[in-house]
Amino acid sequence: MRIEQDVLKILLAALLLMAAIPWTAGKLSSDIFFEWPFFFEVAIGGLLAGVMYSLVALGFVLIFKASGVFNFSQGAMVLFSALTLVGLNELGVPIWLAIVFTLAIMVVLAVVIERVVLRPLVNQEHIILFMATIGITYFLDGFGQTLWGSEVKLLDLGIPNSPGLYFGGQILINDFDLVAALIAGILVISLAFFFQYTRIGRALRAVADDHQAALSIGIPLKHIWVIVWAVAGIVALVAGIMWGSKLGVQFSLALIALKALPVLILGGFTSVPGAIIGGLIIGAGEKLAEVFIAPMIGGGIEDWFAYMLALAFLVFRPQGLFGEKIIERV
Amino acid sequence: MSIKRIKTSIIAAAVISGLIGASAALAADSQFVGSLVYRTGPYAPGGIPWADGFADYIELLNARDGGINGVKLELEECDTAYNTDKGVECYERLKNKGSTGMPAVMPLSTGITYALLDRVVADKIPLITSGYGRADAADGRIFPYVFVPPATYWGGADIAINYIANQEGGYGNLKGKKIALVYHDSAYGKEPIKTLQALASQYGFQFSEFPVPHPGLEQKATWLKIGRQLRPDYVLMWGWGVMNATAIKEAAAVGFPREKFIGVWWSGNDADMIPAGDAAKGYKSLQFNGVGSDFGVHKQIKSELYEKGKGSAKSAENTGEVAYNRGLQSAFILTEALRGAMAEYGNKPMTGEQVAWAMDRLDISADRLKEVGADGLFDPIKLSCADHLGKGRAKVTQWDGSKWVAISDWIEPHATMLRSMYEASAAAYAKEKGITPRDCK
Amino acid sequence: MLYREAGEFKATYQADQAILTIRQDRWFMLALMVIAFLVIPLISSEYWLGTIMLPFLILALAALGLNVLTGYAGQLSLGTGGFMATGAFAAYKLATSFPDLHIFLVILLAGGITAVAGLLFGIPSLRIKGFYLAVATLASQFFLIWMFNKFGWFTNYSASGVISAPPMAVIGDSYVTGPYATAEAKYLFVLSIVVLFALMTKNLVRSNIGREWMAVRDMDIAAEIIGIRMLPTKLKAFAYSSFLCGIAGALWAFVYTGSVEPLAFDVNRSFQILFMIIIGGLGSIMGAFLGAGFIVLLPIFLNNAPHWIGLNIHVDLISHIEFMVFGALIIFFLIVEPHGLARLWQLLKEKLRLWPFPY
Amino acid sequence: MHERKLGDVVLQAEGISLSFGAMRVLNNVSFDVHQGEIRSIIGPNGAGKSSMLNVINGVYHPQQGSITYRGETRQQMKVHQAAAQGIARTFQNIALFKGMSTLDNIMTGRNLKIKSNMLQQAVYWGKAQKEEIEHRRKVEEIIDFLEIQAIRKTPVGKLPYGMQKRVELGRALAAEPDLLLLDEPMAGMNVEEKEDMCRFVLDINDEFGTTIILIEHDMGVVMDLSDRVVVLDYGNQLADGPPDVVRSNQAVIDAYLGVSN
Repeated sequence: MRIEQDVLKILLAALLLMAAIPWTAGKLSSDIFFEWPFFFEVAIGGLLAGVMYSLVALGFVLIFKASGVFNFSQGAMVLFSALTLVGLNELGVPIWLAIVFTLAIMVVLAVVIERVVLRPLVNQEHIILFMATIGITYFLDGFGQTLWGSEVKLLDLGIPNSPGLYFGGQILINDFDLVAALIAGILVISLAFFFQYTRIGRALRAVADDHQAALSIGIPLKHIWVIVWAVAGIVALVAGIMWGSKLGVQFSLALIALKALPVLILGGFTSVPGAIIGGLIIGAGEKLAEVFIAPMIGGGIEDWFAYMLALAFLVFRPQGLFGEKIIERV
Repeated sequence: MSIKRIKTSIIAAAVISGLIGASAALAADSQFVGSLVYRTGPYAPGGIPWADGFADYIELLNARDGGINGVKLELEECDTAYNTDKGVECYERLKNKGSTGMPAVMPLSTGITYALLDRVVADKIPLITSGYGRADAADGRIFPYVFVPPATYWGGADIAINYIANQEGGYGNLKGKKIALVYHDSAYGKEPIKTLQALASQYGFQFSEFPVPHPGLEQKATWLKIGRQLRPDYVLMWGWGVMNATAIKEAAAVGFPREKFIGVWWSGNDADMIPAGDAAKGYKSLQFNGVGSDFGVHKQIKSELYEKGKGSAKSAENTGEVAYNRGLQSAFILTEALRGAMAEYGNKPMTGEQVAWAMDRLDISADRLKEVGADGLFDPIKLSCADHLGKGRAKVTQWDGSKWVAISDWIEPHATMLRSMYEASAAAYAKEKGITPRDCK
Repeated sequence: MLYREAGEFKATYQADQAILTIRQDRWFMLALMVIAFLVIPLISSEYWLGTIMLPFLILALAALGLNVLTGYAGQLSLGTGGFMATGAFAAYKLATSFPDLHIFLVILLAGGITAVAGLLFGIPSLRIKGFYLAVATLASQFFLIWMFNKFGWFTNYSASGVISAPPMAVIGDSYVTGPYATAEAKYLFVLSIVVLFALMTKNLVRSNIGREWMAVRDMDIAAEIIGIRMLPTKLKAFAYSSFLCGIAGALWAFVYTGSVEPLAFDVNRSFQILFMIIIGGLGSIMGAFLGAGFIVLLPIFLNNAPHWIGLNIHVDLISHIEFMVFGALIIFFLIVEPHGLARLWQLLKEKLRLWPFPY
Repeated sequence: MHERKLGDVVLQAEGISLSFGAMRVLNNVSFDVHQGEIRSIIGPNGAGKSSMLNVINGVYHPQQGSITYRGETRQQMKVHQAAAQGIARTFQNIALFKGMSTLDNIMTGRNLKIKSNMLQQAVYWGKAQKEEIEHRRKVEEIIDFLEIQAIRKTPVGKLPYGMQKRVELGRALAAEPDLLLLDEPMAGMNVEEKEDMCRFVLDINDEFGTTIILIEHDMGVVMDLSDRVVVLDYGNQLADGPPDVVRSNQAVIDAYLGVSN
């Protein structure tokens, strides 16, 4: 990946501001408690949370990159996969087998979505496909709950949730967050390998770059769509497992899509690394803001701050940090 | 789209409207009971047991006594999914059903409660909000159709501080203590703030607020501030849905002792503790009803309903959940009001207005509670025209890893202070809405 | 045979530029108005007027507003809920600060205040486009809701942050807000406002400003080259759109529910309105109404339907089925006609025009 | 080839150089355009012809050089400035407003001449309506002129290519421009369509006295219509002069035949 110069400049400026603003705030206001170890503790906590956002954003990126569809149903897919996994597990299927079954179900789901929804709508405008994925969202929400019920379910993978002190006992990091970040990291790296070194992965990239070209070298679009939706389904399952063991498997899981959107615009809709770096920036940014800026204006700013942060980046890079440049010609 | 298809749909519409007329004629001399529930949607885990408890109590009366005084109860649920739009629709759909309409509405949601405030006055249907809604509706002079027994948020906040004072060896020892409030950043979550501020200035503890944006999936920053920076002596929580479990987990993640973490009743559902797992052990919560299923009423429900396969919940084991007991309590309050109304107006289905009359005089005594097998499960309630709340007491309970255990007796809030706060707030509302307080002499 | 334009000739450009050029359309519209203003209030139950027609009309107005911005001017927005909240809170502040202000003025001014907010949040649209803009407008959505929630001034320092409408009358004691307003009065009041602004919007979109908006939507560079300035044109769309959304929000808070908390206008509301205009038809006045009908009425219908046909299904299952059928129907309609119900309606009319001789 | 007396210089491009990053698109191009002239720019694909038009109406901003239009010299034009000063254009790849009808597309071309404000338009009574009818009359003249009465209310997205080109010309004419930039108005047309289009171009020039800058690949058309021709090749100006002079220029012949020099 080649990073453009101005992207680097923006990133550097952002990093600098992220440290400078809390520091100044601490100097200016007595409400705000600033110490470097605490700052790093918040920043690291934010980065780890950001990885969890990336996990959801990644699903969006995969589908948008290969088919230009803004998949509103990614959140519903996260919920559906987690519900299926826990539901199967409750029926007595051992967890590893339940994961295998759920993977298979997500692939079947991808095939069905391609046949029933996407194929009849091929070549329609983006907003129409977007709306169709909203239809999928409603359907999956209803379907998943019909099958598995609306009660909250515990998903315990045995990951410890205990505070650990690092760097001479100065900085507290939660073990669960570390493990989650590790798993997300592994997923991202394997996806990167998938795109770089497998035939299908290269084909997917070809489609993303140029639909016509991809068709001309003999890759049927419908296969591509099935594959990306299946991969996005698998990513959804991983996100569902991680978020599900954090929050419990319940309807609210579908709401995490809203946390992924600022990540998506910041990183760019079409970039896998963008989703990761976007997640890190949003995660760290919103936590730092909540801790070091919010006390001055009343708190609870995390949500809109993430969007404002993304918006600020867009003013400099309208296509997101790593998104493809939109070139307009006449 | 063909003409034929349109024709079919017109016929279908005609058939359906015919059926509506038919079904409306069915209900004869039974008492209609409408129940707004949320068995679906993001908050369903807490809504399902409530709905089950409510339904079970109504069905218990039908199965055991043939209804109330021979008037059979006809229950109809409407699913709001905790969505205000749907809730209003449900209310309007149900309010005229049966021969006398809905006798009272329990919307189970702050949003729906607010949306119905004007409507219930026009429809003369009592709005009973047990442990939620507008605290100042305790002033029955200004809110003739709103009832808030057995407890309000303001009272809840006061009770929590009372409990903390008790733990610390008296109100005098609160001075200099740090107490934080983590709340759902909405109308509901903000309710206790004024009370806590008033108490803080009175007893000299340091009070800080931590809003969590809806829906509260992410609270890392909040808990780093609380657990690593402020390090308060106690944390109170006004949380909702998924926010509760997340808060408890994050509290564990920053090592804040769960024993010093006290939630309001809506942060004390069994469903909230499940996803938190081990982290929830030791966490405390206020409850305005008793916990567990070792009460007479539960035994009757089990024998009359579950053993005959008629129970509403998945299994009889679910009947002890706190949300279930809350549902029981709401049904109990409603049916007691119906009894009161029937004593005045005769044994037939009651209208909302008649039930409101009875609610103004509701008197659930300790003896009555013993009679129905709910001694210790519910607190006695006595309402009047001016007082729509009652004593407003609650208990403190603690999660032992698998169930709630009561760790205090009923705690009574500062009645005089709160009453003057209710009256001031209600008066402001009355001024804004141009309401003339009714005469309660 | 009944619906045709043959034999109708227009001698003036004025006649040709009328909103409804075909005589039967004019009759249809007249009939629709008679039904809406006279028949419905006479025959409908309170449930229909107060619970179905009111939210339908108010949300249709918001959809109309969003359709100006998204359907006509091509600027995708998810800030609708925030703007509705702005309208609601502005109306509340106006009504409580100036108790003598007439309700119509309160609502109009609330719309005006919202227009200013829309103008501010419209500025980034100059650089940001498409889905990026949509997600960026979420910033305004979350910010506005947070702001109304956070600062007591907006709610006159009420403990819960809930605002409730004082009783207000159009004339004399015909109240349209508060507990003593009848469903009929509320309905007629809202209907009049909605019809008025639908007509105004129709006028705008068939005038120069409407053509400028569509030009920006269809090809912004070409629009600029023929002399359309991007900033004012886009900002006018943002302002007018938020004006309508603000009015809808004020009506929602004052006339429909009476009391609201900011969360009534959360991001789900924004999505709901966006769904309406996509399903109804982007860039169509009719589409806003059809879409609002689909999104508001269909779930209610689906939820009631099992009951009507005598099926005794558990409420949670009904809700789940409602979700599934609703989702499936969205997909079905998109496949049948991707350009929305309004286009379907138009195709139907075209068929009818030729019927019964299709050639 | 027709001989005419030409008016004063209305547009003068001086030493225009334009590059995108490392890619040089225009290199020191200079030419002038006289009042009432049909001025052609020709050259192989990628010669920078469209870029030159984009510089004239302000879509591209050249790094060097200046443009003098109606006596005002600027380093670069601004898009709306160009439009306001009477420069209109058509596009190589049709840039119509696809969702609008023919009539609305052409009406949009008159946007700068409409004076009523938003409120008046919302009420659609009095001034706004009067104005609308007035402009409609003018637009109908253009529709008659271009012989597209039958497609008046058709959405332009549904029109065949040749018709779309005409509508686009109509939209440009609606602005009653002093200077009309036509970017390959006949590309992809059959012979009859080209003849029609040539007739329109000549009529516009004759009847309205509009100055025209034309980009065209069909040499026959160029030689017939133009008063003077500029030849570009890879951004460089190869020749400038009347058609027959340009035709015999060795550099031009080489460029077109692909001889490297």
